[in-house]
Amino acid sequence: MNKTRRIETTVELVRILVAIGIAYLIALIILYAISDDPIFIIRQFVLGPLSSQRRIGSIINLAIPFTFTGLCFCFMYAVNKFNLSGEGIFMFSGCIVTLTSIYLGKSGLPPVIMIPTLLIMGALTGFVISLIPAYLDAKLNANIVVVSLMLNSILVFLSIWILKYGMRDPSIGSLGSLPIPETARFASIFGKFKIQAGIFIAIIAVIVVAIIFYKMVFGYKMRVVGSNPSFAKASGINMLGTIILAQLIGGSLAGIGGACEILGNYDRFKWSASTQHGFDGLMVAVLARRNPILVPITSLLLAYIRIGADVVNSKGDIPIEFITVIQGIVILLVAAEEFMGGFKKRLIYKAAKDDLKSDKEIVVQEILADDESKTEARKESME
Amino acid sequence: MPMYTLDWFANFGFSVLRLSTPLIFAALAAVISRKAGMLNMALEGMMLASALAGVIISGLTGSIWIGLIGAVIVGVLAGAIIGFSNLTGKTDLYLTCIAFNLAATGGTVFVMYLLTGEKSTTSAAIKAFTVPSITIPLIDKIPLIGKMVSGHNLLTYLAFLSVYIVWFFLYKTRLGLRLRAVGENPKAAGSVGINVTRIGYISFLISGILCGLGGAFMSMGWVSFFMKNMTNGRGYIGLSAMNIAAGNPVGSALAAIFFGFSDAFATMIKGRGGNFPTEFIEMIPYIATIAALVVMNMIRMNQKRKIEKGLKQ
Amino acid sequence: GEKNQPSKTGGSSGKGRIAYIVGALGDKSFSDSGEEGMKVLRKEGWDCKTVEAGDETKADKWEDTILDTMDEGYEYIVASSTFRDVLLKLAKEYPDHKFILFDDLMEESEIPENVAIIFYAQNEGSYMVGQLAAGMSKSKVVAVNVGMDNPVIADFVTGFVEGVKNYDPNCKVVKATVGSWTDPAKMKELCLTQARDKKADVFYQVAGGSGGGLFEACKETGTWAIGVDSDQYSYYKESENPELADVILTSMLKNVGDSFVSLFHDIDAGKDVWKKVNRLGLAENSVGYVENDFFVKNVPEEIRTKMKETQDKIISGEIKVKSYYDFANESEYQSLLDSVTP
Amino acid sequence: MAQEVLRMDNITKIYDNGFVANKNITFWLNKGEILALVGENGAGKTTLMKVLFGLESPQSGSVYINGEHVKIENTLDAIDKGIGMVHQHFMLLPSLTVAENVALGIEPMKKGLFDFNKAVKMTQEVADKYRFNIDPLSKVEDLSVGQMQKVEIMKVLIRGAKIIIMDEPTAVLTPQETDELFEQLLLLKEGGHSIIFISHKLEEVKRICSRVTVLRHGYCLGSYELENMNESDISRLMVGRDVVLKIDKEDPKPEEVVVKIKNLVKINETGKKVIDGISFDIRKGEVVGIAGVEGNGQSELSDVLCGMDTFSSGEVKINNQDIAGKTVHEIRKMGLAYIPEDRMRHGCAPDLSIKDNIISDRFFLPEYRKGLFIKHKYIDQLVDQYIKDFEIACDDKNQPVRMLSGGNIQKVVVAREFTSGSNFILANQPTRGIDVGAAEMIRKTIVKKSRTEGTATLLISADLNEVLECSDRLLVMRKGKVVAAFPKANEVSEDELGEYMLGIKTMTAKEMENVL
Ligand SMILES: Nc1ncnc2c1ncn2[C@@H]1O[C@H](COP(=O)(O)OP(=O)(O)OP(=O)(O)O)[C@@H](O)[C@H]1O
Ligand SMILES: Nc1ncnc2c1ncn2[C@@H]1O[C@H](COP(=O)(O)OP(=O)(O)OP(=O)(O)O)[C@@H](O)[C@H]1O
Ligand SMILES: [Mg+2]
Ligand SMILES: [Mg+2]
Repeated sequence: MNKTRRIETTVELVRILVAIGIAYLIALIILYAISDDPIFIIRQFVLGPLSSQRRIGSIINLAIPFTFTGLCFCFMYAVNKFNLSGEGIFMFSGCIVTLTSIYLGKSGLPPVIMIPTLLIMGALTGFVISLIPAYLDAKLNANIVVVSLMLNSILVFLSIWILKYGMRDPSIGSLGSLPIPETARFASIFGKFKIQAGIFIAIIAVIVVAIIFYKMVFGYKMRVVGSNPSFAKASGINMLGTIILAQLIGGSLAGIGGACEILGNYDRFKWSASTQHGFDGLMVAVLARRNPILVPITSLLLAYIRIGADVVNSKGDIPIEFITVIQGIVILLVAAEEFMGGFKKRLIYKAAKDDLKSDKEIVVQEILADDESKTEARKESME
Repeated sequence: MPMYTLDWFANFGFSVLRLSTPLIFAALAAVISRKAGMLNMALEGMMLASALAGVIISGLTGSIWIGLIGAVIVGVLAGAIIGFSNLTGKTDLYLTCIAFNLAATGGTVFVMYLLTGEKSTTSAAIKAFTVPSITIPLIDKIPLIGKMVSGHNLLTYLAFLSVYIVWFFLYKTRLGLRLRAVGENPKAAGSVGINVTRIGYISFLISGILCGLGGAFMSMGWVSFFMKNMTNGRGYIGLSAMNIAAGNPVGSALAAIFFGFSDAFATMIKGRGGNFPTEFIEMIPYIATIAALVVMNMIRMNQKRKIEKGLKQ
Repeated sequence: GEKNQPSKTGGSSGKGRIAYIVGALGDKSFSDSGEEGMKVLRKEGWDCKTVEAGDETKADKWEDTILDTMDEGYEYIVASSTFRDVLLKLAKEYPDHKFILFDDLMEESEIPENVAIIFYAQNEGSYMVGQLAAGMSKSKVVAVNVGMDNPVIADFVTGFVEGVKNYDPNCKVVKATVGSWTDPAKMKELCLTQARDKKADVFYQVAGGSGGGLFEACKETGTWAIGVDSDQYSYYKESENPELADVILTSMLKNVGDSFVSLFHDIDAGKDVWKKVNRLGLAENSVGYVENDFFVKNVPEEIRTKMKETQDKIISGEIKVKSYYDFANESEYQSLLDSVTP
Repeated sequence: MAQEVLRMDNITKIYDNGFVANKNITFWLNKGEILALVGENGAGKTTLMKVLFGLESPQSGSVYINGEHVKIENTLDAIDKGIGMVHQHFMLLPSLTVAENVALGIEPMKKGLFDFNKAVKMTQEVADKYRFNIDPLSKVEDLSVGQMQKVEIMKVLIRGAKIIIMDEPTAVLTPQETDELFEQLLLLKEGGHSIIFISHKLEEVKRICSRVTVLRHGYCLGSYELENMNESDISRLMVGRDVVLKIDKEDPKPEEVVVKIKNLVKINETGKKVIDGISFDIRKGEVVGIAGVEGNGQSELSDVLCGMDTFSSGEVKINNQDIAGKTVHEIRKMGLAYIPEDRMRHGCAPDLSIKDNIISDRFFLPEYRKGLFIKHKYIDQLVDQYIKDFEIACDDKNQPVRMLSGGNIQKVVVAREFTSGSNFILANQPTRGIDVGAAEMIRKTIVKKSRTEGTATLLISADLNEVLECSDRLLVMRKGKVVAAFPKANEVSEDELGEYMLGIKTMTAKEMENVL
């Protein structure tokens, strides 16, 4: 069966490359119809994101929030709960963290205390928020998709309300909070790459999550509960506890993600709409096959496509919206399991058949002969 | 208070029915998918695509009806794309739907830009056509009810008719039976010669028809132009309505109307002016939905507990 | 190998290179109005480029986007108050570049050397249409419906309410927020509700894309509408749907594009615009209202005269229109709204 | 010379994961015969039949019907060619009525709509013809398993199949029901239908089949006339060695009470009393068997005892501790081990590895973990040992359980529950659908554990052979009550048991007094 696995991995890699290639080809064909210089646009889309240190830095910075929400959805998926509150939590945590930082900023706390406090605050926000759908689902059987979708809308309005009445900066023309104090902001590191220091937190998060998933007792429980809840119950595993806790950890991660995004990339809180990071995270988690270790990689892939879109938008005559269509095609092709599935199967069949070449008649006789000896042996041992 | 006259109630009811219309279409589209065993999160994108298509096609052809048909056809096409990706390409359904929504949000703007050079609305660039409103003779004479029920957009009546049609389709026709069979146990349905993939496609296509009508109502009934992102989450609300009623078509429509009611209520409070934070008014429909869900389930569970304890027959 | 498409940029031989940074075009409001200004400048030989940087939820990428354009050699960066923080930060880091921050307000002492600020007195323009609304209303209830609440919008509302109150202290104002810039259906429902419950009969929209719903509601209920930012009457009159224009009495104008043109003319002429707030109001003709045939035909003489008088008084300084930025806190704004709620 | 209606020539089926389930199998069926297809779990029987029925496409090989080469690409083709299949696992839609289930795929139509009344009539006709006592209007979810099986058979009959595949149709039937079914099969055979009959119960094979085809490890070992073969000949061909079908066991020496059940009542969601005042004890070192037609409260009893479900009134004590309101975890700690009825639902997590499945009830114990972390090394050794001890056929301990055959999955469950150190084993249908070899091993282990370790065992089974062989005391359940109790199971006859199960006879409380 190792052979099969090897074929599968190889085909998988080839498949992703071909998928991206095809998506770009489609883009190119459409571009021929609408652009004066399609080749240039495609080149910008493909190579643009890698063309300067700053852009590479942008990709990484963009991948950081995706990683957090992606990890969040790995937990939701692990216990089979389609809890979408990660979307709302990301924004709301950004709001709460900003509010806290403004208050703490007055007290002049040093960054070493300030930043951990704020991260904990973000995690706590996610924890508390995700408790709502998790609890209502577990205890009252209230459909988790409905509750979390509704909750996301509520959180958007709640954030705006807090922004408007709790921390608005009256001295600026647009709607924005008071500035986040310097002591709370993440440094920008690696010189020209300008990567926000949140990257370390993201890396730690991935490692911790991987340990939880594959080394810890809780990860085991999640696996059993997610894979077959009835079996988990019959084995005496605390289902409710595991399901709720997994969602709370997921929610906390989304919360930390929101905190890192705000503290790493913003001067003040100014979101007045849902940021879509949650849904992006969902895509990242699905593309990563729900495996936390692959989440950073798929996050980078998505971020790369997004930055490519920005580059094209600023360089050429193609509106940014075109890229969302191409992005959809890339994602769907990469995720399509049947894409090149026939090819994969043929390889597997061929490998299996090669193993099967030996003549049937001989094999059957061997089996029967083997039986004889076994029966003999048994008789002897009985005597 | 003199404000709350019979007339006022009639008007309020009218408003509820209008607000519910796109939600009912979305909820029914979700019902069809759910009965075929799928959670269709792409309603939002499907409605948006149809809303734009209706405006463009009616503008190009100069006919409301061709535009309406165009909206439905684009809805069906959207369903076909999702079906192709999910059923033929074996892509995760959630991923397909979210990617489709993203692509539809951007894609509609892109198409609008290519055709009109506008990036936010067609209200100036494309001649507007609206599906007519209809006065129901006789019924419009009844006090209260008449004013509430008569004079709606044709599509509003179609929404209510669709509840019946969807129910009839699911429970009375052969295709409906097969669709439910596939949704409940695809293996079992496959074992008696039903083509499971084809039924899956059909469910997406019907979903597409309903979303097409819902989208058309947004851009050719409620208002008379397309605006980027004009569905504003109504697809997700339809999905929630379906979930609340666990896929029952009538229940889902009722849940959609309940949401429409909360929305009308919120609009009424907003329309009063003053300084009560709008944010909290905006939350009303969403909180009401969660509350309704919680109360309903509490009653349900209580009853179950009572029966099991032997307190009730 | 950088390359720019002619539709967005002009020849590079001209006077200077301007990058205009917007969230997204197509708002039929100040982003588009600014783009009109850029078109004029382009014709005059400036190298103008417009970049769509995305809304607030994508603010983490704004800085990179602007830096990209600066790398391409654009020396003037024009952006709205939304981009204030990034602009001020870059102004400090890149003293050789010039930054124009419009639709914003700041203490002059705090403005860096290489930054010019353009402020529009939208309250003054709104004050004028407030007068009109109060004059035209039969029911003595008028409505102002906004897309979302933010300080600039609140300044519109403040001016409008003040204008109504000044014209007729008994006239009431219902103010409501749609909650989205792109939900015309909800706006329409809101207006219909206001017409039904509050008998409002003149509607002022400051709601971007949602505004279209207001015009439709007015058409349906036979009430008047007032547009915003650009001349929406002629916009619709010349469009495919001219009948929609027939409810738009006038529009409150906020000539962002014109202000860019005149600012760059000033820069070209060597005038000092830097390190100060270039305040543009009724007097500078940067805000105001449209007086076209339709307006003249439908607005009684008496109201028009009164409006002219008010305009003169504002320009002369006799009337000082209250601004949202004058309020010490949110509750002062709230009590203003309360005082006119029916 | 018999006329050949079906021939499958050189069939090779490779699954997408590279597993070769059928290797060059050649197989034929004569007109009007009942052919047995036997083999161990995972031998490839079901796969071969799925190929025939169009559910799986083979990589090579061809199918001939009445000598004519045919292509079967999907189930519709198969049905068109007159092939019908009763599947090993139910292919039913629980929320629909019997009539709808039976008519699905061949729905009668009237004016373009589904004609429900006609479907009911059609169903009733078939039911009458074959004397199945089933109401076409009742919902499938309300039926007993035996009745469900009859619905499955009706589905095949109504389509007028000439070649009927029956994949373990008797696994869930009572002896009486099996007898009825066999009568019908013989009728069908007389009527010119040809039947492929898959079963692990060799006496059934012997009873109604005339020929047997044996599969092993995906190979066909050949076809044999049954006339001159006995059961152990068949089982030797299947497993490659002799299988002991009788269990020798010493008399039990019951000691103190381990499980005490008193006046247990359970009312379900619909308000029905599914357990109606049951009382009995299970003592250390004995096996108590419960026989009964399925759906008479056995499943509910087992659910209540293991804490999967609550009960309405009464008392259950395990090792003197009350289980009321306790979680499964707490009850397991009191000394319960549990082999569930439906192994795929409650017995394992199919997508997880053998290792993960084996530690599911004990991972929290100190010897399996170090703080919050799992002791992988220690567990690996242990699981390897279990795989050896319980003869689980697999690649290695990390193979997902779903890739094992049914019998081996059951061995994984048994390995876990028998090594949990509990003194009360609740075994619900422990050998359902399992080949003779594996069943032998499981039954022997149950008896052995009670004798050597003094385990108290409650054995619930629909397989009368099994309860009679393994139990010491034997109870019969009907309609939620204990209707008969025998102090010595091996002194009861199958027919007598059947009469109690079907309600023809009932014991009084007095008669049972000393046995409970
Ligand atoms: N879908 C599948 N994918 C991969 N392997 C499979 C699949 N289905 C079955 N198998 C493999 O094929 C082998 C044969 O399965 P099959 O169902 O034919 O066995 P069987 O003879 O019917 O056994 P049983 O008596 O348990 O029903 C199994 O051991 C299993 O490992
Ligand atoms: N997708 C799959 N991949 C690998 N093995 C599979 C797959 N599907 C089924 N199998 C295995 O193939 C075997 C045959 O499957 P099938 O559905 O015919 O019944 P079964 O589970 O074997 O029945 P029983 O447990 O009664 O013997 C099973 O052992 C099952 O575990
Ligand atoms: Mg089988
Ligand atoms: Mg099996």
